[in-house]
Parts: sequence; C-alpha cells; structure tokens
Amino acid sequence: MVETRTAPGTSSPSATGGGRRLALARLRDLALIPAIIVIAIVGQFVSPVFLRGDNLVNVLQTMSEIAVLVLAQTLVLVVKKMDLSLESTVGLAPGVAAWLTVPVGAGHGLGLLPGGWSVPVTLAVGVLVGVVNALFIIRFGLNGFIVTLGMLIVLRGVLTGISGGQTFFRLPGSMLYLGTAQWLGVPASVWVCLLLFAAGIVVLGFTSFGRSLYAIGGNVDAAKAAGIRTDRVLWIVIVTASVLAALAGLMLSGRLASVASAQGDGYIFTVFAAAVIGGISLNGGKGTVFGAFTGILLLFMIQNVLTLAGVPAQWIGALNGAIILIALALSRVTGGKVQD
Amino acid sequence: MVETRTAPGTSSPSATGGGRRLALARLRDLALIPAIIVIAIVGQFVSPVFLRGDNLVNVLQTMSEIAVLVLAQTLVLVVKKMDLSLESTVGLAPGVAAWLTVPVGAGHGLGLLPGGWSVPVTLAVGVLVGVVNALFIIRFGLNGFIVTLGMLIVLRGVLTGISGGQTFFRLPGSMLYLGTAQWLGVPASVWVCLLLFAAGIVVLGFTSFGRSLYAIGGNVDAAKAAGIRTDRVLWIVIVTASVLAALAGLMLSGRLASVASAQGDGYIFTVFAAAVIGGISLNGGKGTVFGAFTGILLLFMIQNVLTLAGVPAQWIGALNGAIILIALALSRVTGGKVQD
Amino acid sequence: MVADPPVVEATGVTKRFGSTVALHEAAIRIDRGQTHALVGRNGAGKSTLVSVLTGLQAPDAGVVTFGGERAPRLADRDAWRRRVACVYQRSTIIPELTVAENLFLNRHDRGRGGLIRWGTVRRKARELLDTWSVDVDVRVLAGDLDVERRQFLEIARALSFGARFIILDEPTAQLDGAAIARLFTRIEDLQRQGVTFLFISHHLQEVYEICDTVTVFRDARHVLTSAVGDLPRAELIAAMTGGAAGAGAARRGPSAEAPTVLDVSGASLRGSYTDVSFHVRAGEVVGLAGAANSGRVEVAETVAGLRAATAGTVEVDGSRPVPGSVPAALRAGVGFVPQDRHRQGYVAQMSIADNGTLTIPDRLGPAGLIDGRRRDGFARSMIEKLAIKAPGPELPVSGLSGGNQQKVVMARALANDPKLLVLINPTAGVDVRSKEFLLGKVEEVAESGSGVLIASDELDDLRLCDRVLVVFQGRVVAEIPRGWHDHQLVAAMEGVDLDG
Amino acid sequence: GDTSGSGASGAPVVGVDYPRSDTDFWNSYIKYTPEFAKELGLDLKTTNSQNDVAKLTANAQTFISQGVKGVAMAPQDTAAIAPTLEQLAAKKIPVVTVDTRPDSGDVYMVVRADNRAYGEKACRFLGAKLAGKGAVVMLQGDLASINGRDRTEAFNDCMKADYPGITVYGEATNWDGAVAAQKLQTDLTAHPEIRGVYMQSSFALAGTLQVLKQKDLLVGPQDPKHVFVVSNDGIPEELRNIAEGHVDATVSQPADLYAKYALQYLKAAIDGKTFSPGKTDHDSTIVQVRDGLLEDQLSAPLVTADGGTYDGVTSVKNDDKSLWGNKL
Ligand SMILES: Nc1ncnc2c1ncn2[C@@H]1O[C@H](COP(=O)(O)OP(=O)(O)OP(=O)(O)O)[C@@H](O)[C@H]1O
Ligand SMILES: Nc1ncnc2c1ncn2[C@@H]1O[C@H](COP(=O)(O)OP(=O)(O)OP(=O)(O)O)[C@@H](O)[C@H]1O
Ligand SMILES: [Mg+2]
Ligand SMILES: [Mg+2]
Repeated sequence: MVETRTAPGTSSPSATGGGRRLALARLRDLALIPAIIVIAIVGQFVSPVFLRGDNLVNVLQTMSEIAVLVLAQTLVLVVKKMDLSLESTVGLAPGVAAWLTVPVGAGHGLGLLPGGWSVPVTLAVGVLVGVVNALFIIRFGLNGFIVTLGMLIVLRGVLTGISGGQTFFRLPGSMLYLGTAQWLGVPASVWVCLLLFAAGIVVLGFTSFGRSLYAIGGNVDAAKAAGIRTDRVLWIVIVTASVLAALAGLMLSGRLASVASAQGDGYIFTVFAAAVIGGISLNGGKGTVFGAFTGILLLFMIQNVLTLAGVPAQWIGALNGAIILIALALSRVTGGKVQD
Repeated sequence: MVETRTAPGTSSPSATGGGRRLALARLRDLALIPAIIVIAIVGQFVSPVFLRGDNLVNVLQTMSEIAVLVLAQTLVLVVKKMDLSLESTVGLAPGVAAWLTVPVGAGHGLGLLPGGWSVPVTLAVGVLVGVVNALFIIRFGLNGFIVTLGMLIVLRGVLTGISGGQTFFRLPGSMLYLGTAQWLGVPASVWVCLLLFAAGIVVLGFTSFGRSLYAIGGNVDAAKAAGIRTDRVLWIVIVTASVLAALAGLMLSGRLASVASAQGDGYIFTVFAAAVIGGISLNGGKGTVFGAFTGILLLFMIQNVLTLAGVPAQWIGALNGAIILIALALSRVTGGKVQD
Repeated sequence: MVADPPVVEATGVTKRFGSTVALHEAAIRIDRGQTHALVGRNGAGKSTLVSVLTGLQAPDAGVVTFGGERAPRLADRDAWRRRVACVYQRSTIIPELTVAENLFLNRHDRGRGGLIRWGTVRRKARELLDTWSVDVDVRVLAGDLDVERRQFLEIARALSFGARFIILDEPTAQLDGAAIARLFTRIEDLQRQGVTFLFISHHLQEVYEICDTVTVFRDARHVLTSAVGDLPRAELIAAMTGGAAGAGAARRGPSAEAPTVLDVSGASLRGSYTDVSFHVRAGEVVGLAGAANSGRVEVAETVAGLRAATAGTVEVDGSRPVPGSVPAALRAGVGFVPQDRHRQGYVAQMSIADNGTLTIPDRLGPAGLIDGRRRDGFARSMIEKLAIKAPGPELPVSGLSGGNQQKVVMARALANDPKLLVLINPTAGVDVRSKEFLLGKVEEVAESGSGVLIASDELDDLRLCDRVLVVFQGRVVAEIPRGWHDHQLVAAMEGVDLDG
Repeated sequence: GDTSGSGASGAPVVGVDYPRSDTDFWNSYIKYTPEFAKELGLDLKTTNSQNDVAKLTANAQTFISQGVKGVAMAPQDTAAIAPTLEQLAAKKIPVVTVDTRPDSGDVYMVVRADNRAYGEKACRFLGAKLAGKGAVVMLQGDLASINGRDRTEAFNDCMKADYPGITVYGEATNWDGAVAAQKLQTDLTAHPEIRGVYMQSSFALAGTLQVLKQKDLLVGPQDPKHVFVVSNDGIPEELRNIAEGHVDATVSQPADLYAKYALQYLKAAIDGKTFSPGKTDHDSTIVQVRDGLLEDQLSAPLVTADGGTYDGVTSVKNDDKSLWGNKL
C-alpha cells in the first residue's frame, strides 16, 4: 500500500484496501456457512439419517422456539442492551395464560377465562414484562444486564408461585395450535420461525427503523443528534423482544402440550452462544439477523449429530461446550474480530 | 450553578457541589448498610433466633464459599472483564481432585494419587482454567463474556464426564479440613472468607497493584501509558479469580464432604447480583471489595430471614428476586448511578 | 553545542497499521533546549511518531536514540519515563479515579509494608496543582472535572515526572485563550530551565509564538525541518499540504430584506445561559463566540433541538419546533453539525452512506424501506460535493481520516437542504486545508440563501461571520460586526471590556 | 433450651425440609405434609432446599437454631449430606430421610420406595408388551440424580438379562421436557422400529405424547404402530392419560405415604419408640440396609388400565382409590 502514498495529495486509501474491508464485513455474515457444511458432512457420516428431509425438519422444529429467542436477543444486542429475562418470559407468559384458562378440575388452573383468551394473555404478559424492563432500563437508567438478571429471577419465581411448581396440562386448543399445526406438511412453528427471521432480515437490513437500531447500538449520542428518537426505538426493541419471547413460549408450550414450571430455564446460555457465534457483537451495533440464524442452526445441528451418534450421555455436555468454543474461535479467524 | 459563574476566573465547580459528590462517592461504599440494618430488624421481628450468635455464624458459614466467588468476580469486574466460568470451576477443581484421589473401591474415583495431593490438585486445576481463560481473552483478544460462557459449559461438561454424573464422596481428609475445621470456635471457612476479603480490601485499596486494576478498568490505554503492565495484571487477575473459585470449591466440598457433579450450578447469578448490588460496576474501574461483601451479606441475610419466616417454598424465588430488584433500585438512589 | 548529542533522534522509522502506512521512513532530530514544533495535516503520522518516541509502540523499522544511546526495551516503562514525558492527544485521565490518584498513578507514595499513604498522595497532589493554580479538590473524581481542568491535570502530571524532554501532542486543542496563555507561561519557565519540548498543534500561530524549530510531516514522511523564523506561514502551509494555500474570496452579506430564518427570544436554560435573544436572516452567517463553558454550545444545541430551553422561544423559518426534539428541528429545516464528531457526529462502524443519510430516512424509499441504490446515489453526490476521500459509499466512517470524517458530518447536515445550518466547532482538530474547504462550503451554503449559526471559539471559523455575538457567562454581552481585530474579539470572549 | 422444643400448644416442634418445589410429585408431598402434621399433633417448621445440598445444610442449621426435636429431609444428593447428619446427631436430633438413603451416617428411619424396582417394573411391562423384541427409548433424568441413576441401571440390567432382543436408546434430558422431546423426536426419526418409551419422570409426559402424535404414532394399543409408554410418578395427569389409552403404565410414587410416614416416624422417635426389621402395619417391609440403618420400603405400584400382571409384576387399575393421584 506504500505506493498509494507516494503521490502527494492522493493519500486516500487504495480502492483495494477499502474493498477488502467491505468484503470482510459481508463475509462475516457467511462466516458460519463452512462450519455448517462441515457439520452436515460429519453428520452424514455418523448417520445416513442426518440429511434426510424429516430429520432436518426435526432440527428446524426443535430449534424454532429458541431461534425466536435468538432473534429477540439479537434485536436487543444490536442496540447495545441485554435481556437475560427472556428465558423466564418463555415460561411465564404461557404459564399465566394456562393458569387463567385451564379449568379447575382438569389441570390446576383457575379457569377464570375461556380458552380463546390464552393467546392474547400470553402476548399481553410479554408486553408487560417488556414494559417493566424498559421502565427500569430506559426510564430509570439502570444497567440492563442487572435489571434483566433480577427480572429473570423474579419472573421464574412468579411462575413457580402461580403454578405451585406443578406443570400445567390440558391447555386450551388455541395454545396448542402453533406448536402442533402443520402448514404445507411442515410444522407451523418452523414457518413462524422462518417468517420472523425473514422479517428481521428485512427490517434490520432494509428499513430506516432497522438502521436506527444499528445507529443507536453504535453511538447513541450520534443517533440522538441525527434526529433518531432513541428512547422510543429502545422501548420498541425491548418490548418487542419480550413479546417474541412470549411467542416462543407459546410455540414451546404448544409443542409440549404443557407448561412446566421450569420451562425455559437455562435457555439464555444457548441464546447468547448462538447470537455471538452468529456474529452479533455484545458491544452493540454489529451483526446481522442472518448471522444469528446460522449461529443457532449450527448449535442445533451439532446437538442433533451428537444425539444420532449416540455419544455417552455424560460426555455430551463437554463435547457440546468444546464445539461451541471452537466455533467461536473459528468465527474469529474467518470473520475478523467477530466478538467485539 | 449560575451564581457561581458570576465571579470571573472561578468557573470551577462550586466547592459544595464537589463536596457533595465526594461524600456520595464514599457513601456508595456504605450504601447497603441501611438495608442490612433494616433486614436485621425485620429478621429479629420474624424470629428471635435471627440475631443469635449461632444463627449469624450460620449465615456467614453458608455464604462463605459464594462470597469467595464474589471476591473473585469483583477482581475481574474491576478490570472490566467478566468470568462466568467461575461457577463451573467451583465444581470441576475439587471434582478432579476427588477423581484422582478417591480410591476405586470406596467412591468411584481412580485412586491414582494419595489423598494429600487433593488440595494442590484442586488449586492447580484453578490455575489451569485461569490460564486457558486468559489465553483466550488476553492473547487471542476474544470477548471475555463469551469465552467464559463457553468455558462454563465445557467445564461443567467435563465434570459430568469424569464423574459420570455421580457424586464423589469419601474425600481425603485434607479436602475436608477447610470445610469442617473450627478455629476459635468459628468455622474455618468463615475465617478464610473474612481474611480473603480483608486482604482484598487492602490490596485493592492500598497497593499500587490494586490501584492498577482500577486504572485498567477505567481506561486501559491510559493505564498502559502510566507504565502499568496491563497484560500482566490482567493475567494475574484472571488466574487469581480462577484459583479463588477453586478454593471456594474446596471449602464447599469440605463442608458437604462430597463433590456433586452439579456443584456450583447457577451460582453465577447470585454472584453477579451480589457484586452489582454491592456497587461493582459492570463497566469496570468502579466499586470496592467492602461493597461487594455487603452485597453478598445482604443476599444471604435475606435468604436466612425468608427461611426463618417459613415463606411458602414456591414463592421464595419470586420474593428473593423482587428483593434483589428493590435493593438494586435503592442502591441506585442512595449511592448514585451504581450500576454503570 | 556541536558535541552535544540530540536529546532524541529517530531515523528511518516506519510504522504500518494493517494497510495504512502511518509513518514511512520518517525522521526527526531534537536538540537539547529546543522547543521543536511538529506539524502536519490530520493523519500525517504525528501522534504515531509520539507513541514511538514514548515507547508505547514499537516501530516496524527504524531506530530511536536518546542522547545518543539506544532506546530502552518497550517493557521497561520506567526507563522510558525517565527520558521522556508526554501529554498524549487522547486523554489518559481515568475518570473513575480521583484527581490525586490520577496524578500519582502507579507511583503512589508508599509507607511501611508497601501500602499506599493516601494522605501523602493527596498532599502532594494538592501542592502540584497549586503550582499550576488549578483550583480543584484533589479528592473529586477526575471524570467530574470539566475538559479544561482535565487537560491541565494531564499537563501537570506529564511535567511532574521531572523529565528533561517533554512531548505535548495538541495540548491546546481543548483550552481557551486564557488557559493557553497560562500554559505558555509555564512552558517558557521550563524552557529557561533548559527543558526540551516537542510541540504538536494545528494552531500555527502557536508554533510561531513559542517554538524554535519546526518539522513538517506529510503523508507519513518527513518533509522538512527549519528554524521557525526562516519559514513564513504561507511556506509552512505549502509544505504541509503539498501545494499553495488558497485565499478565501470575500462574500457579500445578506440583503437587508432577507427573511429571518432563526429567531431566538428570551431563551434561558438553568446552569447554562440566561435571556438570550438574537436572530439570523437567510443568507447571513452569525457567529456565537465565547470561552469554554460560556454557554454558546448550549445555545446552539438548543436551536438544534438537543436541549430544551427552560424559558423563551426558538422559531425556525416561521415555525416553532417542539423544544428538545431533534426530529422537530430537522423538520423545521435545521441542519446540524454537533460539537464533538467522535461522540455525537457519526456512528463509526456504519458506512459513509448510512451516516450521511441518517437524517433523511423519508427520502430513501417508501414506507420506511431503504432503497440501497438511492441511498448510495445520495452518498456518491455527497462524496463528490464535499470532496470526501473515500473509495465508495460503503466504507465505514471509522476508516476515514479525521478531516474526512468531519466532511461526512457536514454532508449529513446539508443533506436535508437546511434553511438554517447550526455548526458547533466545525473545524476542531481539522487541518488547515480541510478547514479552508469546510469553511468555503459554509460560505457557499450561505450564498445559496440559508442562514448559518456558528458556535465556536476558533477565530478562523468566526472570521467569515457577518456578525459575531459574544457569549460570556451565559449572556450575550456584545455584537461585533465583520472586520474585527483578533485581540478585540478575544478580549470580549474573556469578559474584558476594552472600551472601558 | 428445652422449652424451645415445643410450640405454643406444647406440641413437639419438627422440621421438614422439602427438596424442591418444581415437580408435581414433590409439590404433592409439600401439600400433604402440613395435613399429616396437624393430624399427628406436630408443630411444623418447613424449609425448602431447592435441590441444592448446600442450601439443605444451611436449612438444617436453621432448624437447630430453632430448636426442633426432629428433622425430616429428602437429600437429593445422598453423599453430601453426611456432615449435616453428624451435626444433627451431635445435637441428638433424630432424622428421617425420605425418598433417598444417605450413603453414610445414621438416621432413625429411611422412608422410601425402591427406585430400582421402578426401573425393573417398567422394564418388565415393556418387555411383556413388546414380546421381547424391538427397540425402546429411555428418557433419563439428570445424570446427577441418584434416583434417576437407580432407575436407569435397573432398567438396563433387567433388559439385558431378560429381554436381550430389545435395544435400549438411553437419553439424558436434565429433567427438561423440551430436551426430552427433542431427543425422542431424533430417535424416532433415526430408528423407526422404536415401539416403547420409558420416561423416568412425568416431566416429559406431555412432550412425549405430542411427539408421538406428530409422528402419527399415538394410536390404540391394538394398532401395530402403537408405541408403549411407561411413565413414572403417578400424578393425576398420568392416570387420566392411562384412562384415555395414551399412556400404558406408570409407577405411582407414594407422595402421600412419604409425608405420612416421615412424620409418623419422627413422632415415634420423639416418643422414644424403636423399630426392627419386618412387616409393617401398612403393607410394607422394614429392612435393615446396613448396620443401624432401617428402611421402610413403601410399595410403589405399577398402574395400568386393566390392572393385569405383566411378567410377574402385578399392577393396579388407574382408577384405584388407593392411588395418591386419585385422592387430590
Ligand atoms: N483506524 C484505521 N484503520 C485502518 N485504516 C485507517 C484508519 N484510519 C485511517 N485509515 C486509512 O488511512 C487513510 C489515510 O488517512 P489520513 O488521516 O492520513 O488521511 P488524510 O489524507 O490526512 O485526510 P484528511 O486530510 O481528511 O485528514 C484514511 O483515508 C483511511 O482509509
Ligand atoms: N492504532 C491504529 N490503528 C490503525 N490505524 C492507525 C492507528 N493509529 C493511527 N493510525 C493511522 O495512522 C495514520 C497516522 O495517524 P496519526 O494519529 O499519527 O496522525 P496525526 O498526524 O497525529 O493526525 P491528527 O492531526 O489528526 O492528530 C492515520 O491514517 C491513522 O488513521
Ligand atoms: Mg487527515
Ligand atoms: Mg495526532
């Protein structure tokens, strides 16, 4: 690059330098594709079932709820916040709906509302949790990590409280729909998940609202000075994330036809791992929805392969973790400093 | 402030303003003392047992191991890093020691080493985990949150792997010592915990090394410019934190006379909550060891009061979480913007 | 004299950052007792040389010697600090630590057992700051100080090491006139004691004021070294830019019947300014001058919608935008260049195109969608109009040099064809060439019928104003028409009434 | 002092530590305990160790501070409890453990059902139904759970010894319904010959049925595609599903009896009674499992729709009034 500097007055970066940086930025989006291909090949060696359509649909179906959480967390991370409480909302939102709608005799709900109310109640709980989070974080200026950590504990506690620790069964039909219906022969939850991701890609990539998320995450003062209503955008993002978590909870309860009082426990670790491996920066303003999708897809493909391979149960955890760490290190090599 | 501006040349912040800010900065250290007093009074109302010496020693003993973890996390947070893997080190370090030293017949260890090796092995595992973390974070420049999240999963998996999910018991005597011995009528683990905190207060408050932690957390470039060997300090901090976690694990295994394969699971939530309520900033460079101690003390006093009060089990979680959130909000009011 | 080895000499120093060559076989030689100026445009490599000379970074190639001996190992920070002290361009104050601790970081006074004696540390800090007449409580957090005090803290610390060679990298960028005078008195003291200085500044008059020798860097290379007296200002600028300096053409003022585009009346903001009233007409350029903390920045930010006045009104082009709302101000026709481009100006990792069009989402496509081609079209025309040096609109702004970053910020301010352009310190930290260019753009905008409000303490910025309003301690105390003398304006800004 | 050992009414104070409050089974236990305490005239203090043995130790210390005369606990980690038992023994506070047997240390009585028997009963039922061939999935709990391990080992041992023609796919699920469903789904895809599911706890119940439904395998027992499902715990939902023909069998853990006999043995200990091995008055046997450790092995019946006998294992019908799941 020295030669570009020799002509005085043309100290501009050479086109190739800029182009290379650009290409890297785009590549980062695809950084996991090689890893996914490798896993696919390994999987096929391990078991010929792996690449069969029904197994791939299985993978997509079982990851669909957590993928929606990853999408929610991605939105929050892009604006440089964090929402740990998503994992509790996954349980609480459908839990409250079940509590209110499951008849007294059948399960141990209160039966206060007819079954048709369950979906609106689930989403309303999502909105409520989001509003409380946003109040603490935006209005009172508290640190998001610690507010949502507190909320995680509180919400989990509330679900244990209302359920008495028991599992809600005999959910109303409307709660089961998303988790059980098939559209065009593919589970509805797979469609919902893919559609939400498609919407996320469009909104974050091709609308000015989405761009304002990156601007806020990158430099909130600059975003404010450029006329972006930063607080309003943050409110929308935090509440949307909670609603998405409630929706994920609805899908999960539908698929399992029940709401366990531990539903969602521990998900947040997977969600963060997927988002970060997928190229979302914890420092805000970086990463794409597509990248996040490849992140969670990779993790679930790995789990599927480990299950098919019949790895001894006691070593699954260590293997899974090691693969995550390796994926992380690799994504740094292929995609530049992904993690900052 | 307008009036202080009228005298030309003294556009300084008014002395009173500065003084007030100063007082606040000091108060932040003591921000939780009122809350602790309130809990003590409430506790005494709830049960006359609460303020009795043996109950208070109970509280100190049961919090001692997690308090050591809080100390470890405090060091790491002050330099603006994070170590989630501490909770797994608590289980893995004594777990490996037990695996190697417990005889084949008695427990299900390998019995490769004599019992006397257990303590050195525990600490060595702590060092090793710290070194791996430091390598990833400092040498390869990966994000600490995500590296240690990966490590959390891996280390937990390794413990499940070597133990086959079973609990190690019949531990060698040297492993039991710290958890069972009494010094001057008070459990040794209480002494160890208090001594470590005292050492932490002195090191972080009154030594150049300790101050360099704050400098690094505040502005790593500035610290470098001031001649601080930042990488070396970071290495020391990360490895020390892991060793402290191993020590906490040793104390816990000693007290329980066993190493469960789930030992330490979920501790990290409590550790973070305590540190942040105690005034440690997640953005580095802020907070004191004493503050962190009041944080964990408050949490354990609350738990003790809830236990004495016989709160219905299913509501303990929610209450505990709510109290944490309230303490957080209050510490913001009394101590300024604690959480940023 | 001749036998004396230079205090420091660097030869053949090359330093690369990825594909960027920051220094290319650069050299400098600084003799004992000299005050040596280093000038060059943004990105010429000055600060990089500083970090090489202070041992923060190792050069890729080249040799640095102190007094004829090779420089110490990079790890041996103490040895470096004995040889050279430095005020870095980027703040090395740690906001979470107290003033006292910042002054004595990593060299605390220690008592028995190696423990820090905080009392002694504080006393020494107090004494040190007293010699600089900096009036602060050494126990407050450094982050609570204003910019100027922080800068003095930085300077006082660097000079307190007792090194005989001191580097000052743009120490005056954050200071107002009185503070600069104080700093220069102090430098002259030390010069008399034989201390050697390397002084970096974009304010060329300062070079002529206190320096003996000047070295010019351009495009990562050493261009020339000369006695200051032998190098007239125009030649110096030519050396920096590689061409002759252009002279700004005179501009006609606004016509008398031009409509008012900004009318501020009776505006007050507690703690910042009181009862401020003024107006700007179409085609007029109005300056808001004043020292740091005078309230001029806050007035400008109020007009731009970043702050809401507690009393009074702001009317832009006949409408009253909602106070404290930037979007409302934008809609009313305000274009805005904020005070600090790094903090408020741009989102570093976003592209030039995105940064430049952040204020005009509605013009990029229907229903909030962004038409990538239309956006890049906008950006290309900006790049062309403002002569931004960049390979294309997709480049992240972080990849641009300082001057070009400021151009992007300016481009965005102009993107919505503003009726009123509000600029705060528009040329801060920008080299002479870029400065001329940016100010020329401002004049062009005024010519085309927009009003311009410039809040700045930079005389060069204010020179093109039709009127300059002087703000002192939150009040507009004077209005000075075009054609003032520097000392007249400076005196007004310092609150000294020359007319008695 | 001595007086602190009695409540205001003069009733003896006993402490009961609940192991966890996030499963239906233990919640039933939590519900029954105060009822029986009232019946037996005991003054009850309760704590909850939330499946954390460190918390259990702290709770025991709280009980000591509160001056209880006896403690019932259900340590889910049977090794780690030894120091606590020593502490209680030093204070001469009798201990009854429920559901688990401490690996070392003495207690007054162990009240538990035989977890190995659970696994064996499930194995025999499936073996009989599958006529000794085919494949089954075992949805294990958490590897860290002793009860889970007992069930796993017994199931595997029995399959290996008596039904070598049946392949067992064991999956660890961390007691998480979603994980269980995910692994079951993968196994059913990879091994379509699977004709039986043994889940070691009711946590996986609904998810398992959903997976079967999605795969069109939730069909009547006469259909050759039928997958035989054996659950564990005996919560009402399982009994209902047996009635509906979706679940074929479950093992009913006696939640009510756990609460009842834990408190009854505590009262006996306070009253100074002693027991010896042999039949009891409540259809169970006390066995001496090691020196000084007695265990009352309560019966945990296999529940089926027809109450039949399967390869030597008798069962009760799902609507039997004696089942705790039918008494809620
Ligand atoms: N942090 C960086 N990382 C990589 N490349 C950079 C970085 N900063 C600058 N560059 C590249 O180096 C080029 C040269 O920058 P420099 O500051 O020397 O430009 P310049 O000619 O001085 O422009 P101006 O006059 O506008 O300041 C920049 O255009 C940019 O592409
Ligand atoms: N750490 C770095 N990483 C990448 N590029 C860098 C780094 N530091 C400096 N550069 C690049 O090196 C070149 C020289 O930068 P330097 O800071 O030395 O310029 P300067 O002459 O001090 O400019 P200014 O007048 O703006 O302070 C610039 O193009 C700059 O962007
Ligand atoms: Mg430049
Ligand atoms: Mg510079």
